[in-house]
Amino acid sequence: MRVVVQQEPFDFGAEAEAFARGQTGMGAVVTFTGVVRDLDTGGLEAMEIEHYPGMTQKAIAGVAEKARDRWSLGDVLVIHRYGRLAPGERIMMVATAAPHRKDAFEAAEYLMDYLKSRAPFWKKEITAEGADWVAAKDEDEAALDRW
Amino acid sequence: MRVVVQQEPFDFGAEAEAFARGQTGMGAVVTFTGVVRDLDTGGLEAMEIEHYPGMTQKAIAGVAEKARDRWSLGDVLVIHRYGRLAPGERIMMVATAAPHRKDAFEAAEYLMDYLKSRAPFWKKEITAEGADWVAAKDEDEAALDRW
Amino acid sequence: MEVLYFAWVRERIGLPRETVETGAATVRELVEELRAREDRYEAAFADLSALRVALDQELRDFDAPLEGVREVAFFPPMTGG
Amino acid sequence: MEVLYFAWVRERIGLPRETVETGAATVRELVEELRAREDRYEAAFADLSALRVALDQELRDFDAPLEGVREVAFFPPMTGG
Repeated sequence: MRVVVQQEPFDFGAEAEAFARGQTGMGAVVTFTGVVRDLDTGGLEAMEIEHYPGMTQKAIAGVAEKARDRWSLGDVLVIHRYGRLAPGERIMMVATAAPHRKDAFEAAEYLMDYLKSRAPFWKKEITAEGADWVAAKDEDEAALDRW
Repeated sequence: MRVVVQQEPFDFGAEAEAFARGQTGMGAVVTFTGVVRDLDTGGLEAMEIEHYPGMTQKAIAGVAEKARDRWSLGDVLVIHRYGRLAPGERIMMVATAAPHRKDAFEAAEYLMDYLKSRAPFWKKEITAEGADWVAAKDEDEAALDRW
Repeated sequence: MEVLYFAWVRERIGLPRETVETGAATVRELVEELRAREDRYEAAFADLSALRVALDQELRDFDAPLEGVREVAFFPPMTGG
Repeated sequence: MEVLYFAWVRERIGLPRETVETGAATVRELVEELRAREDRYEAAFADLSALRVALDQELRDFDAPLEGVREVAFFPPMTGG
């Protein structure tokens, strides 16, 4: 299991390739990448991501451990950035490997659902009009109910 | 939408990177990669994949079109190899992009479920003892019921 | 009409494709004609529930009509992905 | 006890962390002490349903006891991923 929390960009293609290459006996590799998306109304200048340094790594590793208890998994990778990101930049990625595709998909979705609502990150949207903290969505909290 | 059916290996990391980079307005990119896995009992020398050239591209494109009708998606990529593959080689990949993660995940799983049972590929496992066609699994057919 | 065989259907029949002259109205009638030919066809078509059929490269069922069809393909359930 | 604030909680209170001397037995009691201090704390803690709390870097609820706790963090619901 590898958990990386960093300000710098990461190389998605190289990370995905290295992750997949490192697996043995795994038939399925799933990756998810989150990208800074412009607002539906346009005008996003930047996304600022704040985090809680002492807790972040621990919280993510805890979620990844739970995923490994629950599914038959090979490796798990989580990379999450903080700081100021421009639209189009990649915020984070997860990768999961498993003997079978169902486990790899479910574990990746589980990781994403928990990272959304249980890892200590907060997003702020910067536009010409000012800055607004992103509100947590009810649907993200509801997404945890299925696990 | 890009559908590639080829004998040659593909570069998973480069394909994933190029796919993700090509998206605009998409917050989520999901990839799935299938890897030739050794038998549970060991001893797999190669996997031979036969396909139906006239139908393969058409069948995959049809499934991808259905995914695009059903979910709010950006681009869709499917690469599937045929011919003789060694354990550890990548058989295929799909990638989906969507504004939101749920759509990207569901579309990728839908594509995989349909490719498994509805695209004209057949796998044969080669061991020292001989060659055996892989039997379709009831669970793969059952996986289609949820869509 | 072109008839194609894949995977173990191809192996049992011993060839990947052939041109067949037939007046069969449906896939099922075509299968009966082929089965009557030789043991290797009988062996390939013994259990239709283990087979799938495509007409002009679209999956269909065994009761589908053959009128206007140029290419029929028989194969086991797919195992891609 | 170290008390940390993140996101708009940090902005409303105007500082990221401070050391607090308290005899509060639970998080809820600590919150009441902080609210009583100044308007900016009152503004930050006005609606507890909009807040989350971590004790020594683990998510807990507002009735959790503070005994033995070295670090308390207050923040809005997380929005990672």
